[in-house]
Amino acid sequence: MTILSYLKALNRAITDEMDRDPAVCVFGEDVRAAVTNVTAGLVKRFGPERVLDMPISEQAFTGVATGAALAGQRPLIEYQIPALLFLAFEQIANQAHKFSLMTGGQTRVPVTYLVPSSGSRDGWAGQHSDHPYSLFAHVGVKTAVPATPADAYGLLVTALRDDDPVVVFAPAGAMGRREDVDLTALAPVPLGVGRVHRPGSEVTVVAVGHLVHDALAVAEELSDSISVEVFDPRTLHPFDWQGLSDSLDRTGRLVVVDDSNRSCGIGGEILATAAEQMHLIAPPKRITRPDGAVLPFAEELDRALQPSRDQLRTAIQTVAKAGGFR
Amino acid sequence: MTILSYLKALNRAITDEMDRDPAVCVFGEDVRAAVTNVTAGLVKRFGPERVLDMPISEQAFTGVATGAALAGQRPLIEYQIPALLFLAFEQIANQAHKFSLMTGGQTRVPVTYLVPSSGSRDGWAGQHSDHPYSLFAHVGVKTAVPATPADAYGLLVTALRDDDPVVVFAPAGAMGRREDVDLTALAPVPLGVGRVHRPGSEVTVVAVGHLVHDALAVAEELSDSISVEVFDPRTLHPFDWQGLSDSLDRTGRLVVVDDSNRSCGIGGEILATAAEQMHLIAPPKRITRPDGAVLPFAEELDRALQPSRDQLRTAIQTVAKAGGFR
Amino acid sequence: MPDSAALYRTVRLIRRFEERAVELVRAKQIFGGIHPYTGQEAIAAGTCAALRRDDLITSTHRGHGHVLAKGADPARMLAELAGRATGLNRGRGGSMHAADFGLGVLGANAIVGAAAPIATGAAWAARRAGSDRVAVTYFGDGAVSQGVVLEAFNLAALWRAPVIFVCENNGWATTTRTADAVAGTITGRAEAFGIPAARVDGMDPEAVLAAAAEAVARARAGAGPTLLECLTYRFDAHHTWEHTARPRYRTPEEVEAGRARDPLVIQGARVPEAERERIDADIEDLLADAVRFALESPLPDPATALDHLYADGTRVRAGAA
Amino acid sequence: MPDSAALYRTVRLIRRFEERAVELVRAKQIFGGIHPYTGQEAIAAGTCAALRRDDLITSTHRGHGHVLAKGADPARMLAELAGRATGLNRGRGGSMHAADFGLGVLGANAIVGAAAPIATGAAWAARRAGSDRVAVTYFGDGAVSQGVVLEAFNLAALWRAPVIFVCENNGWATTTRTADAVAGTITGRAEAFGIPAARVDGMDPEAVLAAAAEAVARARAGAGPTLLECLTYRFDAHHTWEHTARPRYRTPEEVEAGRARDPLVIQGARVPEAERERIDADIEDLLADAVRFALESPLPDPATALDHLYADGTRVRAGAA
Ligand SMILES: Cc1ncc(C[n+]2csc(CCOP(=O)(O)OP(=O)(O)O)c2C)c(N)n1
Ligand SMILES: Cc1ncc(C[n+]2csc(CCOP(=O)(O)OP(=O)(O)O)c2C)c(N)n1
Ligand SMILES: [Mg+2]
Ligand SMILES: [Mg+2]
Repeated sequence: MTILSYLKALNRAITDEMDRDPAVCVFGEDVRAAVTNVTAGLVKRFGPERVLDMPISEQAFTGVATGAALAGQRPLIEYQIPALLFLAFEQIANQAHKFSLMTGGQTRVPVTYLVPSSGSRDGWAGQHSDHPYSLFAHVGVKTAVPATPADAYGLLVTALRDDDPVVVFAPAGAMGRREDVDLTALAPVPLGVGRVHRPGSEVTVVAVGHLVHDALAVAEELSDSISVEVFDPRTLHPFDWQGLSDSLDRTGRLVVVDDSNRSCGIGGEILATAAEQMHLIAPPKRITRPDGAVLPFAEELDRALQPSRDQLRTAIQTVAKAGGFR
Repeated sequence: MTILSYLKALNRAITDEMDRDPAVCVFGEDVRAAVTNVTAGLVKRFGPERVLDMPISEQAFTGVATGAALAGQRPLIEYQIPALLFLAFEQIANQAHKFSLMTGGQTRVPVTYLVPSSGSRDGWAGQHSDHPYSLFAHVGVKTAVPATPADAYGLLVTALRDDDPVVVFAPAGAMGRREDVDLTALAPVPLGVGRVHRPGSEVTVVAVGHLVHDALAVAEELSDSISVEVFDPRTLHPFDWQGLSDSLDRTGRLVVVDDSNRSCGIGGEILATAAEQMHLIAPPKRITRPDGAVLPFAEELDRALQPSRDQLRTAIQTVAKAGGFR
Repeated sequence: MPDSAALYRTVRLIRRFEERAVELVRAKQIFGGIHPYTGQEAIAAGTCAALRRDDLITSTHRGHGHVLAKGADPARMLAELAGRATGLNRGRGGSMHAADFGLGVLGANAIVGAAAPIATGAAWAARRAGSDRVAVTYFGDGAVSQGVVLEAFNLAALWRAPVIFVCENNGWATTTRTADAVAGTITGRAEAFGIPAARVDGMDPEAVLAAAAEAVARARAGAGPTLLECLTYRFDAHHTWEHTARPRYRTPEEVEAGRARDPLVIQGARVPEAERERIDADIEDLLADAVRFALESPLPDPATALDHLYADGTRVRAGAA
Repeated sequence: MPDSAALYRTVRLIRRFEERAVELVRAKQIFGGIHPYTGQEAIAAGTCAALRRDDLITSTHRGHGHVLAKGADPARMLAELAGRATGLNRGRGGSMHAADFGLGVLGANAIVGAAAPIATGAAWAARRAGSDRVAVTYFGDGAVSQGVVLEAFNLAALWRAPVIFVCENNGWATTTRTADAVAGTITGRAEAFGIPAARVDGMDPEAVLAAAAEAVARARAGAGPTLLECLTYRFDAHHTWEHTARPRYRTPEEVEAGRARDPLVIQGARVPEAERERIDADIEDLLADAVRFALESPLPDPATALDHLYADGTRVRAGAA
């Protein structure tokens, strides 16, 4: 067994896929110097023709990746900041995502969009701290938010092999995770298949990305009083609705913890779908950022707007003892 | 009383506000020739310094509006196509929306973004047919989707007077509506206040934009068997949660019809919030576009992916007779 | 030596295709409407004549001419406009998204300027794959103010990508005059990035072909991108909605003057009359068949509306469940 | 006639402010880190010396110099960096969003290039309001490949907006060399839109002031925008994370050569020693007070985290309810 960090897992996934498939190439700002460390060693190993530093032109280089994909390449784009996806939003949501259907299935756009350190990072403030994964689930771009090093490896490999555009968010809050793994056993993780990190019988907590670890900690804390199942969807679109439904069949109670803005976030989607179609014996709850949140700079303000363990604990306790629907 | 069309209501709102407030100005493509008709007559009346034809540079002219607003103007931008918002997404979601908080309240950004004929229009196909209002509710930009001529007038006036950025979607499916109104009684409609178009006691149907009219038609059809209340939130952010809660206190049953993509759409948000906090005696349902929908060109395919009256009727009937939560 | 008759044939095909398509719009056989290419045919004909079958193009909202000139079957193209299951895109794309990947047509695009980086990326990838294929990306005068196009100029220039930027300057972007939207010149915008640029008579198919052939040769030789600004005029409406809405922005005099030089006439004069008549007759037959094929083709089945949403077949939740 | 001592004072203030700020980053008194402006002070000092108090500026991620040069209180600025309730932005903005609307500082901006159209719009609006105020928008060499900046050039040129585009070319965008990212020249990009552009010695505050004064006069007179490419060098890290991460992209020799011409030395040589010493001492006092003020100021109350989300006070739902 080897200690694998989340960051190294991302790096390893890209390295392995570039080794395996010469069509995989990397685009991004400062990817040769590897300022995020995700692309460390790649230019040395694979050369500058496969690892391209991009001018600050997110819209165009996202479109370039689409064009390269249409012509047989499998580009991975690294974005240094979540908000850079906003600049490229038309090229992702309205171009790359739509080619397959609009052409009647004539083509495919295998591009992976990777955002290392998504969400809030210390001191980056309002314009760099969004966690916009729910936007991609809404427009229908395949969206993965791995929580652990092994899942980061497995989901990124899958994204690179997938024939459609896939966005992978690697939350800042997860980038420092380390895990003891058997490197030879690292394997692709399919999209649309969640993971029960911890079985339980009374409340299902669905946690997204780095919040899986908070959910596990709170579940552990509460283990004397409440049996909490922690479900990590791993991908937000496609979503493992069957896995969630199975979990709720066991517990009938639901809490979601999600680092995106409240209205129209994946947290709401999970509550809605559960309320519509699944076994729920009490009103569900979600912990999210506030509606339309803009993260203020100061540490205490920034923290105040992100889901906390305290909030999660209270929600679990409330849901565990709630009566049926009114 | 006078017959007022939805289109004319938008035009009148802008004209009235430009008359009233010299800071209101209009930016957009082909707004002088008024190809959408929304800006008809404005350049003649107010001159080219207040009605500016823009080069095809959505990102920059959206930023220009922000800058103009910071310096005291109150620009309205017309976008010819919903997807143009994707091009300007960074400038709206990450710039205009964030100035107030990031500067600690030093400034305000009174800009109105108007999308006439949002959603599907005959023959415009995949890249022109999105209805992305839920994205704006998610990021927290104030979002209005008027259903009727009087509300179109009232909400657009309010948007123009509001000190924050506001997006107004005027659905293609509502643009042809006409209404008999007393022109002197036209008035601003506040954001965050919904409207009960039709009282009922058994099922609350929340309908967004043009779908309000479908909901009213279906409610009427079903009136012999089910008493349906039709609730139009009018603005998606802020949302009239109190109004919805009041309606559910009466009915306890909820159906939402929403022309946006399913996952993380406003339809899901409404179900989630109701399930979390409101009086529900049976599982709610929503009618939406499919997950990640791309509207195909052919008429029958395009229609197949939008909410239909048949779907709504079935949903109301199912919810009306559904038992409690499982 | 250009094959004058072949160029004439392409111009004639596009012209008559557009005229038939406009009729079908009027007859409500084409859902919505189209952006007619009439008047600009020399550009598509001339540039595509400089390309090989395996070269790539991206097109625009006003894209029929490009797709036809690259060799697409007019019958399947018309079936696409008519929203039929037999269309190029199986009825999923329509006028603004017609594509034929077998012929290197990477699709028309409904967002002004959006295809410029896509073509640049395809060109870059073609070279990476070791081929000497080139890509042509078409756009209008309106697109040169779109940031992504200028960004693409920079990337193409830096990488010496084998891409040819073909700007069809027809004097107008919808109702906005080029001069009111474009500070400086169009060629100057490319030159600022070190991209050689030329103004070309976009009404003369042979002039366009000559300029395109040079640009293509440069690109194939690894010498990088070129911009061609083709001066032209749109003979018809921006979009067929104008036929009923009739916005006023061009005077009748202007339109008349703009139509004075007609690529069909210019190229027609270079072809012996007998041959021209044969071509014309041939095209009438071809289009009659195309219209028949399109209108007799089946409509797509609504149950298949979500087909191809994902290339790998991923199925999603419906809108009602 | 430039006031050499005043320019020196500004350069010195920025230099020492940045050095103190870097110390506070190391001491973890500044959350996260900063993008030090060290080495580029002549540009902020020279351009702002050409402006009136009521003129407008937009700044960048590397923005401390601009905000200080425009007249912001160093104490409130430092309090902002330290995330205090007394900061310019009440601790909501931090290093990358420092703003002072009372002084026409429309904010630093964390998105490369995003402020160019904002400044253009503000300039347009100022003229619409009948004033002769001008706007200066700063950006780096990396930003000239950002489409929105080029789009803004076009709008500013078309409207003859009173805006001055100040490009600080420090040779690098993070780890990417200007030459590897910019095809053609930076001045050529502006000139392509008909915008007069000049290369300026960005290490010499008086050279910058002279060029800026001319551009400002043009703008005030209604003659439109100008671009100034100021050649400079970043003495310190792209961002303070480099102090620990130490990515290798500039050789020590390059850095040494880049630091050889120092605006502080250049401008210092123009000021009599006694006066310089007085200024230096003055600034030390000022900054000592500023640091004290910042560190003694209260932290913002977490209960106010959503304050100012909407200018009109709209309250939203919390994240847990
Ligand atoms: C980015 C974008 N903005 C606006 C539109 C709406 N629109 C469609 S065509 C057009 C004018 C395009 O002008 P030009 O590029 O000159 O091409 P032409 O129509 O003259 O062929 C506009 C504004 C669009 N489709 N995409
Ligand atoms: C649009 C955008 N892309 C990428 C980044 C990340 N980033 C921050 S600064 C920077 C380099 C900027 O270079 P330059 O414009 O030359 O300014 P400098 O840092 O040299 O002052 C990058 C890539 C960003 N903030 N915004
Ligand atoms: Mg044109
Ligand atoms: Mg730089």
